[in-house]
Amino acid sequence: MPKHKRERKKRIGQRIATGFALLIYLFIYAPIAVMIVFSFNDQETNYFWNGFTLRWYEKLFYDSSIVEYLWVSLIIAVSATILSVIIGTLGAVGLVRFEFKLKKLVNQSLYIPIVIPEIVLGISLLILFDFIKLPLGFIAIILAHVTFCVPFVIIIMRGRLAGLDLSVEEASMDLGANRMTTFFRITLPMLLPGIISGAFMSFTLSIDDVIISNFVAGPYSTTLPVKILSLVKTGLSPEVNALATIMILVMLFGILANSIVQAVLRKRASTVIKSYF
Amino acid sequence: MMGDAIVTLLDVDKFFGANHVIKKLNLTVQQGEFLTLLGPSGCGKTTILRMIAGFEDASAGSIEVQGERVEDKEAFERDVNTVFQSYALFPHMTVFDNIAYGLTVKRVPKQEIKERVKEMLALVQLEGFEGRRPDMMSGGQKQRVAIARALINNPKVLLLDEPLGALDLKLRKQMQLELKRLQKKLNITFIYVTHDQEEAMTMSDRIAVINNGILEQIDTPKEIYKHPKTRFVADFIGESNILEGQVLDCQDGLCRIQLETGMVLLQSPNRKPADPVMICVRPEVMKYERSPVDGFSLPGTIKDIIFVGAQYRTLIVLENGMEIKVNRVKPEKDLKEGDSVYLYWEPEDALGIGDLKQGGSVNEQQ
Amino acid sequence: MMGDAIVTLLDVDKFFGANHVIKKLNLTVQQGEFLTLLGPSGCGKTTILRMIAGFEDASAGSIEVQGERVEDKEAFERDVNTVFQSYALFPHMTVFDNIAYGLTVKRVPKQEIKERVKEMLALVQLEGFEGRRPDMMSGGQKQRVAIARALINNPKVLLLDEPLGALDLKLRKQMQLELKRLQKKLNITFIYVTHDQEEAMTMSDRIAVINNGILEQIDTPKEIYKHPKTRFVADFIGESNILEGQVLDCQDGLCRIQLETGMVLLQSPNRKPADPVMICVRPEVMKYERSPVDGFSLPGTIKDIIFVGAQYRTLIVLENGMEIKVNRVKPEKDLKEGDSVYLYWEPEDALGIGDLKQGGSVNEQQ
Amino acid sequence: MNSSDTVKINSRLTKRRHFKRNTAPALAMAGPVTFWMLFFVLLPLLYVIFISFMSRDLYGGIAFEFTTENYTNMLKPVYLNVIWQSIKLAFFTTLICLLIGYPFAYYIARKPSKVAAKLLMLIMIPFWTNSLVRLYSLGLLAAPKGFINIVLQKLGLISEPLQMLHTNGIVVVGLLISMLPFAVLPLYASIEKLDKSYLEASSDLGARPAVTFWKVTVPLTLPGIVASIILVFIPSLGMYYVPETLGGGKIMLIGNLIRNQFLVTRNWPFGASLSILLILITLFMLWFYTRVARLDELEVF
Amino acid sequence: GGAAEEEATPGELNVYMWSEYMSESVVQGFEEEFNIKVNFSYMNSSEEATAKLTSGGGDQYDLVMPCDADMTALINGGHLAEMNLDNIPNFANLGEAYKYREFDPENKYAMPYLMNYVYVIYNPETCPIEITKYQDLFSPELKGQISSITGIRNLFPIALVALGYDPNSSVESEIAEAYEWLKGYMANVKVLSSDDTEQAIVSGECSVALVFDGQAGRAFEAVPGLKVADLSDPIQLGVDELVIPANAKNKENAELFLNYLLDAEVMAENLIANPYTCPNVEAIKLTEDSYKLNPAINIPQHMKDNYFLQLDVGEAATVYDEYWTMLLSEQ
Ligand SMILES: Nc1ncnc2c1ncn2[C@@H]1O[C@H](COP(=O)(O)OP(=O)(O)OP(=O)(O)O)[C@@H](O)[C@H]1O
Ligand SMILES: Nc1ncnc2c1ncn2[C@@H]1O[C@H](COP(=O)(O)OP(=O)(O)OP(=O)(O)O)[C@@H](O)[C@H]1O
Ligand SMILES: [Mg+2]
Ligand SMILES: [Mg+2]
Repeated sequence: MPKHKRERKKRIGQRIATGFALLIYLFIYAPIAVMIVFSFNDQETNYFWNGFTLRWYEKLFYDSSIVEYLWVSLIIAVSATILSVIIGTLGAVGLVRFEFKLKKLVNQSLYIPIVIPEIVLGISLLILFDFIKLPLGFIAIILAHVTFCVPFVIIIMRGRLAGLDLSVEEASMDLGANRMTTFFRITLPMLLPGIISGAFMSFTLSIDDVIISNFVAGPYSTTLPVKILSLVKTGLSPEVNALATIMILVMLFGILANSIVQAVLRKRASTVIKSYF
Repeated sequence: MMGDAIVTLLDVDKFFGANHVIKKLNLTVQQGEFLTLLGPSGCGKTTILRMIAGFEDASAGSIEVQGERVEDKEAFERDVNTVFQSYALFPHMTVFDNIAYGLTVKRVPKQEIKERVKEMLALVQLEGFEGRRPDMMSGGQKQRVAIARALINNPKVLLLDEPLGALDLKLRKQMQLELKRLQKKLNITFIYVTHDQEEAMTMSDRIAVINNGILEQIDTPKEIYKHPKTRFVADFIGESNILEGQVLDCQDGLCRIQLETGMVLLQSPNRKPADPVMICVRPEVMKYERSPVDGFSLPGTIKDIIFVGAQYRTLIVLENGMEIKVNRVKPEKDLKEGDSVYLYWEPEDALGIGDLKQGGSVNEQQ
Repeated sequence: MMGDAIVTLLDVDKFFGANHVIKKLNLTVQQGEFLTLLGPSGCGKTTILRMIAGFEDASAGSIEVQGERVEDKEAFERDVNTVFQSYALFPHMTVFDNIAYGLTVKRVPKQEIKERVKEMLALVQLEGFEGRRPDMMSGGQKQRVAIARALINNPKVLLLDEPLGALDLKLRKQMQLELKRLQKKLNITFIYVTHDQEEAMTMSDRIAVINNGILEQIDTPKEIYKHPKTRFVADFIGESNILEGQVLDCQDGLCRIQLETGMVLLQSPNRKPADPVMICVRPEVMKYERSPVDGFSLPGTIKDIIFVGAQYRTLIVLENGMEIKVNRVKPEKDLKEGDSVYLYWEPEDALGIGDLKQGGSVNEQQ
Repeated sequence: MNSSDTVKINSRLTKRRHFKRNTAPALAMAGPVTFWMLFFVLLPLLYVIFISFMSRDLYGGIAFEFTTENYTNMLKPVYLNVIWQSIKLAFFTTLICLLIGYPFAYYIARKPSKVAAKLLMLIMIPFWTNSLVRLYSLGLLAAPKGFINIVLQKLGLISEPLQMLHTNGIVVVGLLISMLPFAVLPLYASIEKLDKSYLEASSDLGARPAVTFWKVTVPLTLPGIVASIILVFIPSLGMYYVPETLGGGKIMLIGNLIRNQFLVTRNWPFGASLSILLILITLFMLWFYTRVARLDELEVF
Repeated sequence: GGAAEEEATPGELNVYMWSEYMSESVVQGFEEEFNIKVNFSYMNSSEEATAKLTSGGGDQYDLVMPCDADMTALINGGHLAEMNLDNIPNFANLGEAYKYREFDPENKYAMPYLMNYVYVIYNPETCPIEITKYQDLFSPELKGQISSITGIRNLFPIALVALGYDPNSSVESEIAEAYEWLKGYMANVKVLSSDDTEQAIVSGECSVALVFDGQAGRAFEAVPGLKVADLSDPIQLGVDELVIPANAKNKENAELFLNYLLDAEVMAENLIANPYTCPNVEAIKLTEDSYKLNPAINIPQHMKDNYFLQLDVGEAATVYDEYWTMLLSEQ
């Protein structure tokens, strides 16, 4: 029992905050829990709980193309995220820092991919790719995803950049670091929380996209969400849940592996790196 | 010791919006010189340093560093380093990384960096702080990191904006000595901002006194102190009692001056009778007795005697209400508040403001 | 003038991680008192202020403000205001809004706020800056806004962390007077951090000297200066020459002390023969002659004479290589570097470190 | 070499340096995004604008005859109503996302950076499955024979299943869990940089936490708030699938209206013009928002 | 070309269609028999597939599966390749009603694959009335009891039929009447949904549902007591067509595949995994009882015969759209 009023108040405040956060997580995770539970449902279509089965996983296990869809989705999402974060981060800094003729136009055009319905963006990108003879498929999907991820990254980044004290950039250049070095060693670390947010956002948008992917996809570039949505149309089968569950597990596994690798690397490195994972 | 001009400001003006902050500034700094900028808060010292460093563009005029216009080179291409008034330490780096930064970007070998950072840490007395982040340090510690970070690069020109302001007296004195030693040893040109007048006096080759964006005087410390050109300089540098009067007559460099409260003497080059004159008498050379002395003396009353550490300050009020400060190492034991005294000084101790210094050399003023 | 204890620190410890920053600190500040914390950079002054303000929790011990434990009240509930070392001005507000903030949140009528902010702006000499944002101001200007922002609330306790550090000498003196005037007029308790010893000496009722988280001495400025309890205090406060020796004999409060380089005299309460003793002689009372004087004198050689503004500092090297500082208003005209001199002092001018002051009162040390 | 040559070389040198100093970095940083926006957004947009002035041919192709009919057409009360409904829903969504997202982002941002990154990832992970599957699962959860009802019935709290599915309540929850990251991520990025010393100063000056929040925290994190409003409001304008799947589907928003034009009615010109309208509404709102809220200086736009 | 040649360079066939809509064994059989690799991409909706074809995204594929309602637009827009019926002798296996249809009189473009009816199912235990015609759905007793499919081109024809008009009418006054009818219908509808319409009747939330037969099939499996309403009004039939995009690279392979699919035995096998209504009459003859007696497919013959198709309504589409928008935005 804490002794003092302020401390007690603080504790109570913290409990409320933690409780609130837990509630939010509960809200977000409840559907996921249901999704996972129903992936074991013994029913052709998910209506209610009808008993436990593993047959949906068995079915997917024998379907070799699942691995392919997963790979395609992940590679696309990761590439689109990396590209968007690079273009977006550079762009956000550039748009805040420099004055140039097209700046206003670019600034306003950022909102277009966010506001325009996916259908319209999908169709117009398809027409563009057709026009420039870019073969549909992998590359096209990545380009399309980058197109709608970049604005999100930039808007998040600008929220981060605004009012951020970047006088340390001057200090860096003063110490002989050129702009590039300054950007990588000073600006970037200070923007890191924005970059992380932007990356999460891009990855999420990309991994969840169906409509635009569908328009610019080619024969060998079916992503998992496209496959899932196509399945949904012929019945809400637990197989869909199983697929989505596998998808999330694979990604969780990836994160876990990544953090283990990083932990090992960090142990080896002598200097302390501010790591976010 | 000193060579050619290494920093030149020519007719520099600076506006922030409608705010005219620097006004037609001309300034030449010699290779290897230690130049101090002195002036009231907000007079433009930081702005001048920032323009020299190339972070701020002059609104008019030109600035050259090492013979090249600052606009033509990027900050990182020049051999100029800065100790920022607000430190501007990299918040995400440790003390070690902060100090090593300049060397790291120059790709100095790791081992050498380690050694030089160690040296620097010893210099600023922060051994053992290598692994700290700036937000875990005290104000003075941060300031020392900022100094070390700039100093480690052995730049040609070092700009220091109140680099010792957050340090205690003792440490400050030590750092002054170290800075001066390094400056001489490595022949670095220092452009230094400080509010500590003793610091300015002891360390500088020359002092530039700035007031409201205008260069009032630039000269050696002694000359600035002994021969202030303007009332502002006399008043701003050191403590002073400034008396206004008119010349009665002059003979052999000794003038009789009529003040409101009496006649006084001043050693000065000839002045025309009836000329207005301002006399500056430093508190440490002002004298007083219980009874009028030969020559001249101004009657006054002791208002207060304050202990200020190394000395006692006596405030004496003249008949016209003006307050005169007198500093003494020990208080006159038999004097107390309310006593009447007579003020006087040795004529050669009083300064006539604006008097040309003897054998004066040319300086940069317009 | 002073009343009851308003701030009490009892056996306070503070750790930052494994870092023991404040060590068993006991301190009582009286209502209406002007207490200055003095100590080297990083000794824990800011930490003490932050604990009193309630921003940092003590690791052990208790802190009471106005009779209530700081842990029991939120910062906003207490009548304590702070001038932060790093200013912490609200970057999104104008100078006016920054200064008015405390009154605004107390819902003081608009008109009154306007008037009081105007008064404050005049006090800190920033009239006309109402509409500026902090990032458009110089360091000293920001500092003044920080002062005004805290002062306008007329708090019971005001914590000031190097509040005048970025101001020039002249302005600093004016602000010192103003602060002191307000403190007396409004009977505010000031807990003040400064590195300017003259400031500490002239303004404080008492000075607490902190070293490395430990309270070394707390006393009036004069006592601290004249009767330092520890070598650290003697060395840290003012300039000093500290000589170590052994008592030969004492008679009527006059001791003969054997140093490495000779015998000297010290006025001191009786000490036992052969006791080790440290003598502190301030540079301004150290004397020297070309030939040995009566009583005692230490032979030395002039190493350097430096002009430091109001005075000349002469460095004299003793036979054992120790450097002695002597300050003079004017240099002895006929002395120059390399000359041999004999050092001496009036026995009553030398301080025996750790001597109990005459009629000493009880103080808070453990 | 004569002096005019030197001058020429000098000026060329100056120009090159000037290029190096300003143009090169600007090009390197803003170049890619400028190219991307011009090529992948504005170029296709030109096409959309172009067809918005064409008309539908008999079988749903594009007849290349200029007309402004598409724009006059959307002034019909039906369509204005759809637009109004969409704005209302987007506004509502933004409001709840912000109200819930801000304290949540604040909570995360005050954690040490490593923990914060993990907490952030925890919100994102659910979004790495298909959003539609998630919505259906939410539906299953809230269904009359769903988990919640069964538990409540087993506990004896209710006798009849609660009607949760196809109500506004579940739509709100659906919207919230679909859009929350869009609110939280920019807020986090902005709150993270909030310097604690300003909060201390405010508290020191006698401001209660609520006052500190409104007068210091909110203004200083305004860029993040603005970004999150943009990122929630704008996509919400076109978002129809949450109310459609959870709310019973009897809804027409600008998102499914445009979708219908492109896919069902195959009236691409009209769909294009509606898309242009959507863009114009967005730009107008942003303009209005910046002017009224005086956010011009924020560098967010 | 001979078989040897084919062995040397295995062919390829890119199909863009629904997922889980074609038996894997059938595909494998084709791949083995012709040494052609069939590569599937999956679509999300017929409309999107159509939009993709019309925007030039069809070159990638050799076979695409839009539905019959979109055929007119695709054919008139020139987005489809003509097929050579000579290469598809199994064409003969199709029921006469599904050949040479209005939108494709020479049957050059579209080959029907599987079909779906739209009809009403109900839960006899909870449904308060007997439903024999669309007008019955108007009954106030059904308030909030109907789960319905959605979409302009699904609901308007039903309304028009209910009113006795041509389901593909382009007369504005008739459409307006249909709109009024639908308004009344909507008052009883609780859930409008295109993908999981049957969910509400299975969960017991609704007692009546207007569904596709595929959805009905799933519902029957979960709740065996559900019944198909015996409607006297014509019911809607939708057909999933297989078409070859105009610039398809492997047109021959596509035709080969179409012919293979139309083989009665192959299709009969396919129907085991995909028990949907099928236009291949020869195949149906070969099917087992599990298919023939499937309650979702085995509906009264008079209903099966009394069907109507969605046809392109030309310029009236925009009229429909406006009324539809009005209908939904008023809810
Ligand atoms: N960004 C700015 N916009 C407008 N005015 C500014 C800006 N920066 C500085 N100023 C003004 O310019 C003047 C000079 O500022 P500067 O920082 O050079 O002063 P300083 O001499 O360094 O003062 P200090 O000793 O207080 O640091 C000040 O009056 C200040 O208010
Ligand atoms: N957050 C922190 N974590 C760890 N150590 C800290 C932290 N803050 C301060 N310290 C350490 O505590 C000691 C006291 O710091 P404090 O800021 O109180 O010093 P100070 O007396 O105010 O010094 P200065 O005169 O330089 O401002 C310093 O050695 C500092 O490095
Ligand atoms: Mg400054
Ligand atoms: Mg401090």
